[in-house]
Amino acid sequence: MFNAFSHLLIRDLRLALRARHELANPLIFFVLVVSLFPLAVTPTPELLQEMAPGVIWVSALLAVLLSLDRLFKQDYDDGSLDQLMLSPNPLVLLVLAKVLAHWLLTGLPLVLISPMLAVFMNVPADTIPIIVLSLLLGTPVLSLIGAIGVSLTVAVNRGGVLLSLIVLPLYIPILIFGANAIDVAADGLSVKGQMYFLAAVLALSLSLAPVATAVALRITASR
Amino acid sequence: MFNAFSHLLIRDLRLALRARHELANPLIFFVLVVSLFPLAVTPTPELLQEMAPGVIWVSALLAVLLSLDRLFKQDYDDGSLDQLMLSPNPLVLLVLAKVLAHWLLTGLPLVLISPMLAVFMNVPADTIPIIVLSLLLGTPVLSLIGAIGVSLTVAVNRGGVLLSLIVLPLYIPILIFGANAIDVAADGLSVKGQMYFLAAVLALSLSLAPVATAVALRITASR
Amino acid sequence: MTMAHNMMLSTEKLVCVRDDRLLFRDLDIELGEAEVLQIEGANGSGKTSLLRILCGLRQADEGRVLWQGEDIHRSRDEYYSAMVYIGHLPCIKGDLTTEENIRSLLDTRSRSAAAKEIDEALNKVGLGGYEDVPSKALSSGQRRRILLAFLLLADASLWILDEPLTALDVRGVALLEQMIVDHRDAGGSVIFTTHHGMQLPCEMRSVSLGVVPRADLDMDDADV
Amino acid sequence: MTMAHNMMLSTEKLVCVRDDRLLFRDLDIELGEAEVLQIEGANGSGKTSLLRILCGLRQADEGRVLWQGEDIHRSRDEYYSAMVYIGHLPCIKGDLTTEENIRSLLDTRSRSAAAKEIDEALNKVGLGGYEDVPSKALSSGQRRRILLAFLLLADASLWILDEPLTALDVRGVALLEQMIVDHRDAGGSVIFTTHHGMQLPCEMRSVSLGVVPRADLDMDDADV
Amino acid sequence: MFSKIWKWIQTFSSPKYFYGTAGKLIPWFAAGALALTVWGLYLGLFVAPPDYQQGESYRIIYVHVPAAWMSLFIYVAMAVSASVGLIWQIRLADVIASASAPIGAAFAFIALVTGSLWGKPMWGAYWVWDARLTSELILLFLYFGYMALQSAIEDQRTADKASGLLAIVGVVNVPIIHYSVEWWNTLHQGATVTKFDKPSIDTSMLIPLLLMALAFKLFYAALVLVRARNEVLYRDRNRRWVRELIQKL
Ligand code: HEM
Ligand SMILES: Nc1ncnc2c1ncn2[C@@H]1O[C@H](COP(=O)(O)OP(=O)(O)OP(=O)(O)O)[C@@H](O)[C@H]1O
Ligand SMILES: Nc1ncnc2c1ncn2[C@@H]1O[C@H](COP(=O)(O)OP(=O)(O)OP(=O)(O)O)[C@@H](O)[C@H]1O
Ligand SMILES: [Mg+2]
Ligand SMILES: [Mg+2]
Repeated sequence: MFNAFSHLLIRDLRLALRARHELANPLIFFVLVVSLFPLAVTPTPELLQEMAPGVIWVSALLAVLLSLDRLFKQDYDDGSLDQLMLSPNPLVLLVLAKVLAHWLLTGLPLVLISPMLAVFMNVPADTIPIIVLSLLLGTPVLSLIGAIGVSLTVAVNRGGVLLSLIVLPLYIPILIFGANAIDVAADGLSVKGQMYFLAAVLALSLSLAPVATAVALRITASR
Repeated sequence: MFNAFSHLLIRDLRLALRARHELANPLIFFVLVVSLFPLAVTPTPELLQEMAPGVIWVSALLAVLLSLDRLFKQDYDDGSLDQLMLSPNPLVLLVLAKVLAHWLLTGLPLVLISPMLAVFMNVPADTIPIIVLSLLLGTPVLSLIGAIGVSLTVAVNRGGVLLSLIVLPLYIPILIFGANAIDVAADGLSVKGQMYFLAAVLALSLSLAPVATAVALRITASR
Repeated sequence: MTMAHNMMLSTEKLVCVRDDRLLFRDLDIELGEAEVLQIEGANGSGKTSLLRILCGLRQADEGRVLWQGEDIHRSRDEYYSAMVYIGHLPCIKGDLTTEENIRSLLDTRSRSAAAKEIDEALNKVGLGGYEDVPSKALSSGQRRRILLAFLLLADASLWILDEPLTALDVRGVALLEQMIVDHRDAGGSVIFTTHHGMQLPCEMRSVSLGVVPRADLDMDDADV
Repeated sequence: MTMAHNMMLSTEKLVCVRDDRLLFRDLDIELGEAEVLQIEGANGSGKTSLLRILCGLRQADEGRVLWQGEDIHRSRDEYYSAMVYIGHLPCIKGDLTTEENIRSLLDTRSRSAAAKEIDEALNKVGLGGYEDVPSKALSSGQRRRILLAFLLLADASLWILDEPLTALDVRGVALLEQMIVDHRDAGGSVIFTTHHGMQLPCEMRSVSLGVVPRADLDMDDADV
Repeated sequence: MFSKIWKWIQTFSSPKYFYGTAGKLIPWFAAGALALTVWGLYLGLFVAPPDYQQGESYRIIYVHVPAAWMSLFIYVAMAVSASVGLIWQIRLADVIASASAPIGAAFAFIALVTGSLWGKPMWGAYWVWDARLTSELILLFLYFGYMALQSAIEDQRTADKASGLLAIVGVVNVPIIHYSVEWWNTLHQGATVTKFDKPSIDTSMLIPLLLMALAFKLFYAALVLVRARNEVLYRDRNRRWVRELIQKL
């Protein structure tokens, strides 16, 4: 059973490494979107700094959102998803493997590059660890919740924007707490509360979201 | 020949109307993204107002970007694009019809709803016409340049983020001038220069982009 | 129906309705060990829908599918360990090589295979030498042959095949026919659909799905 | 090669290389009026690639395709007015109805058809009564039949068909065979591929593509 | 006359001929680049006087400025050779274009890194949203787009043509981007007044700068030929001339 998990994880990582151009894409998208903002406003250091938490979090959220397709869409289109659902292994486990692969390929790189973007946005150096930590706790939740959304929309042609409609409202609590943590940290206050909240949401969605995703897959894949 | 243009335009509009959920999607995405920002920063009225041009323009740009797939992807996947390329009518004309349909379905709705969002973001009332005008001139360019990008990536599996990598840098001048016009107008200055620039870019891309798109389609669709 | 065989798959009063059209009603199928069953029917008669119901991928509008006497939704594990389904779709990742594709298909069935076994299977289906070619560089028929190799290695007692002859050339067709016969001789069973007559040198039953005309939409009995 | 007919499509020393494999070299095809040509070859021999080159959708690595003696890239308008290509892909929009699908396919050829004509064609291909059904609710064979109706209405003198029998049931196959014979009798020509023997009660030529083995890769003569 | 030139282009652009000729040229370019670098660095680091405002830190200029120039130059070169490839179907031109992209991207990256290292002492920040900085960043993204497209498309011929078209579209956009970014910054004299005016440079500083610029050009020439040779060899790996070449080894 653990084999089924690791084999699927490895397959997904390998597929991503094969399509190398695709590997870096969410990252580049993240960087690009963050740098659009200074171009669109008068980039005074204060304004940038005030916008930074919002811009970084919203961009991370959008980058994850856009990469969600990667989770199930192709498997659905080429019939591999049927094969996964006909597997004697528990579907929840397979879902978890796919979500983990997704986070390793999108969320984690965003976390790693965020310090550079923070410098771009004029964020004071001592706030940067908070940015990293909030993204580290938040991005897995984005993948987990996103998985539910994709599994519901995978059968819909061109469901891209439908997906964002379903998923974005669910992302809002994470966005608020994540961005707020950065904001508060920049003012020199404690961010324990925000971090506990993010950690709690992570634990909750880690236990519930894969089940919901598996159920959703069984429903939508019955074409 | 004009028939070929109008028939294709009507077909695309009809297809969009059939998939009604999809019709409203770029619009809803636009509204959602714009409203993420006040959630992610401490929304003092001044900060909102300062951020407004950037947020509105970046969100519009992302909404168009996400809907670009609609232009050729499905036609490519189901083989309709092959049939279009085997049409005795000039491909440039067909491209133009598809781009026009795309703009009517995504750009135009964004233009129409922008006043509401401006009010959300605390933009002074007399700046609102400038927002509308800048989007009216700018969004068609987004569709036209986007068409080149999609036609180059249409054959690439999961090319979504690749597309943004190609297209976003090309969007930057429009972003700068569009957002800048709003900013300047809010300061009570004249925005003639910005508007001329946007109009000039529109004229330029109207004449060049369809040709480039047609060439790109002939290149990439030869599977 | 010979009761000499052990019963493998059976259905009870299956009903399928799509888009207001009754495709079939009260369908009872029984399939024993070492039996081959062809589902016949014109275009649109519901063959694909039926096979997907038999797999448990689609919910029947009424009735049940039983594996060795038990509802497949209850005995999912045993059923899925014993069954392979190959549908219209390729199930092939263009970015993986032929061998990797087979391996990841086998993984879904928790089967692993030695490199030698895979080589043999590939040789058998005419893909020898293509082990390390990314599948996107294969023609449509070559891709279908990967699935045949998977079938050989999957070690399943029940095969459910939807239009397996698609894209296969004459030699491919002969190969598949032989595979089915061998599988049957080894005690396995097969359910398949095809529009292109297969010549199976073995006993074979068939079930026909009739087209219920569009106008004739009295679905009251099928209390959907 | 009978020179009695007017020459329609011909090729000059076509070469096609895919992924380092030479698929064919110096291929010369000639097709006159009222001729039917089958492209034969095993899976992966390059039939699809050849047909796409003949349409001008793919660039040949070398050589030219001529329509009535002129390079198709130069005489694109006349060529495309006279030719229809139907490939592996459905070209069907699930959200459009059967009739709308046919109309928009005809639009690409700048052809319009009266409702009566379309009805007739649909009846002929066995889709009578499905005019207003969205195509996503059709089975795979029914979708292919929409293309047959399009073919009937397209008013083209050259048909290029890649595996046209895919998903068609027995009656569908008979129908297509009849369509080809009728088209030929009316002076049209057809190029097609199929793995499932067609029984055409008319004269027919065929060209075979052989598989160039993977190892044998000397491409110098094909000076690509 | 014209046909003679055409003939010459065709011979030169045949992979085999190119492989040989380029092999002979590379050592000269490389040696020239090395010599000029040594000379330029010597003059720049030891002979030129320290800047009266910036002290010694300004010496990074000898890497920064030539790298920035090269990043622009290479983009234009790439677009030109891509259009040659697209219009006259000369495969070698496509090879040169795709061999240039990573080099150009590397120069853009170097310009960004050296610039921001320099920026820290100058402006107290690694990054400000200055017009020139911003357009260099966008240029880097244009390179990334080209490279991503090139590697995303499987079929070599299609990849060449598609990314070539992108390079051409990009080069049409480079001036537009450049001027819009410039105008954007001058329209708004924000708080980041970056004194980035052309420093009226002393000849003793100018000469090493020009030497370094020339050295970078030669370095690019050598590197692009090396990369193009590899690429040609790889693409023709099944051709007789390559196999004969391998057999000789
Ligand atoms: C990340 C930061 C930087 C970037 C991306 C950058 C980019 C560039 C570019 C693209 C050019 C070539 C412009 C042209 O020829 O049109 C250039 C030239 C130059 N840069 Fe930078 N730069 C950066 C930081 C700096 C800093 C901190 C200084 C020192 C104050 C500096 C001094 C110069 C000088 C003196 C030139 C030559 C000016 C000329 O050719 O007119 N740069 N830089
Ligand atoms: N996208 C591709 N990239 C690279 N090579 C390809 C691609 N598609 C096909 N090929 C190669 O080209 C060869 C010919 O493919 P093609 O699809 O033309 O064959 P075919 O004769 O139509 O086969 P089939 O009967 O299976 O449809 C195959 O051997 C395959 O290896
Ligand atoms: N997605 C769908 N939504 C609604 N109805 C559908 C859908 N797919 C198929 N149908 C309807 O169900 C019927 C049966 O379809 P199915 O695909 O099971 O037929 P089939 O026997 O496999 O036909 P074929 O031989 O053409 O493959 C068809 O008549 C079609 O009208
Ligand atoms: Mg079917
Ligand atoms: Mg084929």
